[in-house]
Amino acid sequence: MSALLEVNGLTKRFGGITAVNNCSFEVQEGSITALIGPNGSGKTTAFNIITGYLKADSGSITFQGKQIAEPNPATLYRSGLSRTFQQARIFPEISVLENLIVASGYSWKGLFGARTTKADRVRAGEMLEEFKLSALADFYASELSYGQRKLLEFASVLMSSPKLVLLDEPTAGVNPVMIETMERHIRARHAAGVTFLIVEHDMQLVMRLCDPVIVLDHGAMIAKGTPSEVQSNSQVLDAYLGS
Amino acid sequence: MHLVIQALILGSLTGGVYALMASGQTLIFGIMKVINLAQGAFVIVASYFTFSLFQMTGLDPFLLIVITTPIMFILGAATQWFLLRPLRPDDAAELSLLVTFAVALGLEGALSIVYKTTLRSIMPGYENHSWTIWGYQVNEVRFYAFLLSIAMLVILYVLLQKTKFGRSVRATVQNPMAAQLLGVNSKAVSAFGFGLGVSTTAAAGAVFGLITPFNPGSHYDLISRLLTIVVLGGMGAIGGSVIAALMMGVGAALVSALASPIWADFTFFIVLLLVLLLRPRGLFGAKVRGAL
Amino acid sequence: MKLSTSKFLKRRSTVAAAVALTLVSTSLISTLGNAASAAAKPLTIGVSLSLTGDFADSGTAAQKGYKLWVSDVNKRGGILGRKVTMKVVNDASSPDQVVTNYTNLITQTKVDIVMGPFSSLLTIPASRVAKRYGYSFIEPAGGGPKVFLEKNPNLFFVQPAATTKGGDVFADYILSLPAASRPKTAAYVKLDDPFAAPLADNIKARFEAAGIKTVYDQTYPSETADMTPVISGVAAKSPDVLVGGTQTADAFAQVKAMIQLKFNPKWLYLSNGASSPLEFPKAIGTKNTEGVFTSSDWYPQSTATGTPAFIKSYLAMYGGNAELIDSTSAEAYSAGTLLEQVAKKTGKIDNATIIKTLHTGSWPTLVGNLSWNAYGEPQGSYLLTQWIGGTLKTVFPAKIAQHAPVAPKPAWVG
Amino acid sequence: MSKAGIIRAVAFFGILGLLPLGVKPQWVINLLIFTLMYATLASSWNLIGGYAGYPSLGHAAFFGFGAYFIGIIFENNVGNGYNPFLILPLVGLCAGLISIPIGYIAMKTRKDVFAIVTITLLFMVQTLAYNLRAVTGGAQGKGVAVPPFAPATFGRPFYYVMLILLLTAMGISFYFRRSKIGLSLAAVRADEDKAHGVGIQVTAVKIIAFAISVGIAAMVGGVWGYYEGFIYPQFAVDPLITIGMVLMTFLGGRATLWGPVLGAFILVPAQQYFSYEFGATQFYLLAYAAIFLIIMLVLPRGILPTLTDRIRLKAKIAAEAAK
Repeated sequence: MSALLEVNGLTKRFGGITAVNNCSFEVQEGSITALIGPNGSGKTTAFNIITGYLKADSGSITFQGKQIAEPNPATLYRSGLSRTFQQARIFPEISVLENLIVASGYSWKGLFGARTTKADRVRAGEMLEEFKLSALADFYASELSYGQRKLLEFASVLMSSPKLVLLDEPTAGVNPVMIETMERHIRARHAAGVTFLIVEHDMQLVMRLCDPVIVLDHGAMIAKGTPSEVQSNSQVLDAYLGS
Repeated sequence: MHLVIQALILGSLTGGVYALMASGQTLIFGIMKVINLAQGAFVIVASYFTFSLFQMTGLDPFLLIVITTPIMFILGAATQWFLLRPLRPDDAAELSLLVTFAVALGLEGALSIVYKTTLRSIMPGYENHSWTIWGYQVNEVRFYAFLLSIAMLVILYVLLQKTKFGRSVRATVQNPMAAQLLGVNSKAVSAFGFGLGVSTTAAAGAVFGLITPFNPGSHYDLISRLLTIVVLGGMGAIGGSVIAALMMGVGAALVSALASPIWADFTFFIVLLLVLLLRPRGLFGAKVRGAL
Repeated sequence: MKLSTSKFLKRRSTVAAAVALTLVSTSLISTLGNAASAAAKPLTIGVSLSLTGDFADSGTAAQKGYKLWVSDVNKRGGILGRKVTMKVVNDASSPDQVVTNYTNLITQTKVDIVMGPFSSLLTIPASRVAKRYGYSFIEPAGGGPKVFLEKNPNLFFVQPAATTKGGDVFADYILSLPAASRPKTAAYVKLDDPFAAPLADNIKARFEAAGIKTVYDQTYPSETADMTPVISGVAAKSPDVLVGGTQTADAFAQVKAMIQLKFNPKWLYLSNGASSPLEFPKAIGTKNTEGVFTSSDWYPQSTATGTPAFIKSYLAMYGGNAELIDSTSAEAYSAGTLLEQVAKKTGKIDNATIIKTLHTGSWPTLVGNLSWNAYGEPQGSYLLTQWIGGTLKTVFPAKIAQHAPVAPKPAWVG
Repeated sequence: MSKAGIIRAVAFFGILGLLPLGVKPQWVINLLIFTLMYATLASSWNLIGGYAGYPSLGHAAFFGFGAYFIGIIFENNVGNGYNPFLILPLVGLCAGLISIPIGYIAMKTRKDVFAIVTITLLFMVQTLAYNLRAVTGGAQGKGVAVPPFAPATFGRPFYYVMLILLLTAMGISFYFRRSKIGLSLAAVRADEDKAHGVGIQVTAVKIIAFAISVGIAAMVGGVWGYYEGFIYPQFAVDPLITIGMVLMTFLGGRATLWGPVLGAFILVPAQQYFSYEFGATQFYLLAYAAIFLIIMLVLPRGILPTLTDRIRLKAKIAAEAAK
């Protein structure tokens, strides 16, 4: 296994607060890596930097062996790095089907072409099938439940056939059944060769699903290892319980 | 050199007047994310109130601010409650632009029915007095306005930083949903905040009526300036808008006196565009925690 | 408020009366089947005025003048025995609406005659519509150079001269002074609009030719609310004479700035705004008006034919006092009297006759004896007036002056 | 295109196309010219303001650009008759090209700031129109060559050109809806950050929408300048023109094909008629403001979306009842 994503010495300050502090870690190809840490430990900030939403003050990011000079969300997405958001960001005023098509990373030629081509509908239809959302295809996304929105967002970022998917709390705020569903979909896609980097607060899920687990505190990595290693790490316990 | 210094004095004093108007505008934007296109019209309404009250009572226009401030507060709060509150939250930002523009038109229409379009001035007798200091002219009314705008800023600062209301406002600004969960009545806060923002026009209107002849249509010129000040200062940053207002006043005065008045506003617009290009948040629109 | 409502009602009732009268007369005609009845058909005149929007002030003043004339002419038995009715529509100071209004007046309402709009900026688009349909276009407002460059033979401007020549009489006066007591230096502060700036430029050309040095010359845009920076620039040059090419609010703002900056030129001429007997003292205080020069075509003390009668019937209709009558009302009234005179002279009232007839001879009106060149530019001149003792007085030309010019200008009262 | 849609479009443009042949009075044609003008402006505004959700308040700057373009070239009877119409595509192209850098800068800001930046642009262009006297004639204004059309059918050429421009604007609007440009714009309108995150060419589609939108506005401005005959800076670059297109789009329904047209066909005749018949009272402004407020409060999304929502809701209820 080689590193699909390498983060080196990443630092980001907001005013006086250092959100990410000289942080380095890597995500091995084919892994489901978890990124955990207490609230405010810099996980989401790290996500935002990796996916080009924020500019780091210093540090470098390498994806698929190439250093990303000017991180830009759209270019990264097209080159195989997808992400979801904590709050399940979907496009409420277009249909569920179109939510998938719009995320298919179409070319310039495609941009001027039909809103939904037959090929689009087939591909998006398959994805909906996989996520059991076919019945909702023509609903406005705004008509979906929160859990369904999370599924839809996950499904949509797979439309570009990504190598690496960053999931920001995929199961936050959804019911236990939906957590299982989500887990099943992650596993299925993992089996199909997708690498995952997951920020998650549900420790049971992390323990079941992920290896390795990276722990951040105050914007820096404090531990890395298998779930059980991390669980027994005293520094991690301190971070969660103390200070 | 004399001319440059005189222009600096004139510009800062004028800037002070605009700062007074813009502080309320900024407050409203800070609290509700509403760009209030009616702020200029409210200033003119206050000018007319002051004008009429002065005609009736003969009291000093600056004293009348005590009477007009609550009136403007009620007008503002009512506008928010009846016209802005019912808007759907997802497109409230866009719609409020149009609603406040309609309010501006309505106020203009109402004023032109009551007062006609004749230009008026508030003339207590000292409106054009100036002190001569080392050969420089300092206009009294503008100087008072300058002091008034500083006082207003201090009051706003205290209100926002030191009172319970202020904490609710700041909570609402930062996270409306969370504030609501914590028991802040964000609807009331919004109405109160809008009223507060509009109530600053009472003082601004009195000053405006003293320094410039006005009619119901005068708000168009005001609003374009207020908007640029608020944007330049950083939307929602009251301190920033004061500095922006001073920049505009001084810049316009210098360009007018030394170069040509036809390019005065243009220069300011260029500055605005450059600032937005380099710093889309405006000069002071950094990650400010409160409205100040 | 009260005033405007009652005025509104009054207007409604006149319209209602006119409508009723039209109905009665047409039904009479149709029942009698009288062929000669064409003469009894009312003469309808269409006018679009800016009753709302930026130009609403002069628009409403013009409306008063037009309405007064209609009432007066009907008292005199109408034009050639035809009762005169006037359709006044609002263009809300919009150029689109003014085109619509004149198109509607001519092709929908089918009025017999149209007269000009207020403001001046709407004159050219309106005059083009009138010309297209062969209508005469007597207009009391648009007197800028571009109006006459339109080369529209149907157009007649009802003021003594092109607006931009309004200041020539001030130049005449200054240059009539003995060389020793003439100003040596001059400043020009001009509003950027089609009339004010060229007017000041005309004065400047005359002054420079006579050796009066230009020490300051700037144009300011119409949204300039604060004139103090500009006036501080003027004051720094301390010119003997200040020529303000002004419109309305800016004239007041200039004066306020001069008072605040304690700058008092020996001669102060303001082209417009200062000529308003009502607004100028209200805006700057009566005491501060003393000694300000301006030019006028009509004012209550004017000696032009018909002025006393005009004032009398104006006061009977609108109340108030003579000092408060806007010259715009007199200009609009004069436009109407021209029609009367054409009808009287030729016995006909149609557009071709109006155009042909007005191109010859001289026509007495409230704003002086008018005659026009081929494209409607009047060939007379304005009067120089000055604020003396709280009212406007003619001070030049000397032969019709009511008072000698007061110079140097007294100090500001503050 | 659905069958009903085709019928609607053919009927609408068919009737409007044949109308001048039957209806002679010039006042009707004149009224329709202004109505078509605003329908086109609103439709073009909708491309950026509706589909992309970027409320431009600066469109009148480009409208004025078009008016001056025509005014300057055809000042002294250079070319006559139909020539000004023939160079309209050039006017649109120039405006579109100029708008690319402007749009790039302006759309770096948030949507509410964008509104202010664009209105600033409008005032800057107005200032330029006043001050570049050698080119624009400044405050003196600029006369355009008198169109040599017969008085009895004077408005007809203008009418047809406006109709063609409306057809163009609506055609592009329809194309947007049916292409991925419209889909991308819908995503940008809803959540621009997220749109970036799913690989949409956000900047490009925004600029395309802006450039086409203002290009059409400029062409309309050109026709307006020729029709009006005389151009002053404050009328050609007038915030009220922008407000007009925004209001009509909001009334009919943003981000819909027919909404802006519907808005214009309601508001323009109403405005011109009321101004002509009742405008002599000062209540005009108050009434205008009241209509404005009622639209915003009662139909915040505009007439068409409110109607389609109702229909959709009914269908849904019916479907559920059927279950």
